[in-house]
Amino acid sequence: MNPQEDTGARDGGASNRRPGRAYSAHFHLLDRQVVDREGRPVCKVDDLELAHDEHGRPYVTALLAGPAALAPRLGGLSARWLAAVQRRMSVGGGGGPARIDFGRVTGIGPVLTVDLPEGAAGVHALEDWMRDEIVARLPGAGRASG
Amino acid sequence: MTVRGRRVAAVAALLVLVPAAGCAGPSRTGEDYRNKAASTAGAAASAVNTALIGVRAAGDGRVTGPYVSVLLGDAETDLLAVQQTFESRQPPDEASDAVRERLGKALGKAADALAAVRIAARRGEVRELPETGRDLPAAAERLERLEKEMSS
Amino acid sequence: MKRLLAVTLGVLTAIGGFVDIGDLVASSLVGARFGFSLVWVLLLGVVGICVYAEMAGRVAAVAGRPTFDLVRERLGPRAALVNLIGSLLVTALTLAAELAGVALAIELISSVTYLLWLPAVLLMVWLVIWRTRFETMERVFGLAGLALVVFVVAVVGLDPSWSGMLDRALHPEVPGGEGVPTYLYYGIALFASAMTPYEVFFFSSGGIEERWGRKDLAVARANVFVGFPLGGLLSLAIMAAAALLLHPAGVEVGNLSQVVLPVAVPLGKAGIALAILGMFAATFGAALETALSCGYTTAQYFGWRWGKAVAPRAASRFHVVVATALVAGTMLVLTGIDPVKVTEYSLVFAAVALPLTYLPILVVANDPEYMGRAVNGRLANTMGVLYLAVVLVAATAAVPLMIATKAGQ
Amino acid sequence: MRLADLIGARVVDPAGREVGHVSDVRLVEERVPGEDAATRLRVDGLVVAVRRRSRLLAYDHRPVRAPLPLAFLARRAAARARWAPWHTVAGHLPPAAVGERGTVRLDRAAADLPLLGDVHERWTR
Repeated sequence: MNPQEDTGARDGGASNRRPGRAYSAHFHLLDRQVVDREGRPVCKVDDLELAHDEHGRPYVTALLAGPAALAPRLGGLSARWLAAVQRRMSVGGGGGPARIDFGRVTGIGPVLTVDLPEGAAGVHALEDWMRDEIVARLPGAGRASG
Repeated sequence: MTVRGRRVAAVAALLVLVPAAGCAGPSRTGEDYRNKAASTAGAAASAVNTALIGVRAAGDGRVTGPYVSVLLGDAETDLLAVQQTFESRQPPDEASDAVRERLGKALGKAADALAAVRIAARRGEVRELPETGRDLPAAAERLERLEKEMSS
Repeated sequence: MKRLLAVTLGVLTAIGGFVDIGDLVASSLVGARFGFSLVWVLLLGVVGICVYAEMAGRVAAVAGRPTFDLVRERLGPRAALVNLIGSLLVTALTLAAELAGVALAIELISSVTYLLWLPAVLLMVWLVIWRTRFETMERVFGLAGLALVVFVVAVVGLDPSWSGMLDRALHPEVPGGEGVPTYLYYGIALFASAMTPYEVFFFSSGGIEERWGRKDLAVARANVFVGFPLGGLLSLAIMAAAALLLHPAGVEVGNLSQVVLPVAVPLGKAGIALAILGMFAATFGAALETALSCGYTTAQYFGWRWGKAVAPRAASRFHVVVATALVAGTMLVLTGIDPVKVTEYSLVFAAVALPLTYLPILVVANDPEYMGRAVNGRLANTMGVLYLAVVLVAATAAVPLMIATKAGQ
Repeated sequence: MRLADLIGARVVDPAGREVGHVSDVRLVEERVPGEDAATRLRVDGLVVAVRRRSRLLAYDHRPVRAPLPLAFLARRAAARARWAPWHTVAGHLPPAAVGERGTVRLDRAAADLPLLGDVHERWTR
């Protein structure tokens, strides 16, 4: 993936989140691509987890990803169907959505940049399962064809 | 179900139903049967003319063996398919019987001519194809005449 | 020299991708059946794909975002999911037709039935995706696809009256014995063959694979305004050759072997060999693009890692989706369904799915928050909105016309 | 609680009448009490719209100017939308089941909320 031109992953760790900057949930946050420090895709912002502060005002505590997070936002039949499939298909990890603490988000721009601890890139059990069960077994899986 | 959900289901149903609408429907009146006969003659003429162009090019040494045998094989398959569909159609009245009889004969002759050139091509007798396919021009004209007559 | 290579790279992609089995069959079929009276639709489609691809390429270069990534962002997960399923169906259907096209091309050389070649074709396509470099893939199949220029030579070879051709193209009228609905149905099929969504998925994702940035805007534009019109010229040549030879003879095109006939007659064996090589390369290149597009759209919807620049281990889900699409496409063709009919259906459904991906790109290309100063200019917007109308009309009319004409009988 | 509970939720006024639905949520970065550098995103308020509409043109957080016909659509669709700062929200209930819509209760009538159009100019995003 190519690194971003302007904010976000461009300046690596330094966060571009300043007090006072405002965002639209639909435009700037939900369904945006989440990338790690090197600009590699991690997941999409399927939903955000909120908690209440001392004045009762909600603030964002975590970024949620995966079918369990996406299901409620599909609405209607497809929501219940996807949630049901996800519960039965969830490989380990107890069926809840994958969660990334919002404190790790260092950049909100064309993409959301997160500062993930090394090796935690496998946010989804599905990616790991497919890598170990199918792809890794094929010859040449380790080398990028470019 | 939300409004959007119902709309999505409707589109999905439409996508499934559509191919089914494409199969051959029954012909009710004599006139409808004549139209079907005309389009059958047209499709058959198209297959014979394809073979005719291929055979003439073979005579001038312009085509490779494998290519012309596939061309003639495809043309024959198309003709047999059209012939089979037409003959399986029930003629609604006596007048249609005459139509079926004349077109049936023309289709039969065309099928024989096409089979002859396809067999020769598959044996590699490419240069002799114009000779083997000498009945093709007549078969093509007969079908085109029938097509014009039945669609008027 | 490096600059020139960068330009030919994209240009060759456009040719290899532009003249796929859908274009080959649709152009030849329409030329044989309607002569020159649908040439205007082909030109409409070529200008349309230029407008659409230029916007998508600019968005990829400036905002660094491939097409389907933005489709979910702009339409929301629900509408984008419907769009994803629709696009996947259409692209998988096209992939099946492309695989059949490759096998049919080999059949023309070997006269062994195409069904036997399919497993080998499936393996070849997968191996190329799994191992060869992105640039090599484009150059080999784009360059070989250029062999289709033999159709232009064939048109000259049939020494037509150029003024007559021009006159019939400029004054289109429905030939006798053809209903207007059938004429319009094939018009939409031809338009869809020129403006197929998967090309833009591939083109914008390819831009990201090749790491286009703002400085590559010129390269992106060169690819669009040289590659796609050249692809359009080839389609036009295929149509003209069929109109000159097959239309007068009353031949209706239903097989790939008939598409080659107008080259065989004037140019003989050498012409046939070049035409078959060109068709093989164009359909093989298109099979690669459609298979990769299935992977790109799904990965970009769910936010997975994707692309050939990444080791397969690190993009497992992307590669599993591509492999599944390939196997599904092959299975569909192995059922013995007529590949030409599959092509026609894929074109009609592509026309229906087109607005769902065109509209988000038009909106994003106008949004300063994504594009900064590189937003649509006045011309780009005028053409963009004009084609929004054309695309919506084609999408709404496609299925009713298909039912009315029983898929063009 | 999740953002999905707010997005699309039914909005009712103190008398219980439905006045629209939540079309967008606006969040603002604020300093975390007790830490100097860290910031967190707090919900600043909700955009309450009347007609169900797609978010394609994204006119909830800024005016949309081009391309012309779509900009016209955007202006018309956003005409009667209102801005409900969080302090005007009396309470909110999550959806009863997955995929259903939540409910947000305002502490005043919808007419007392400022129009979205006026608020756009103030947001200097």
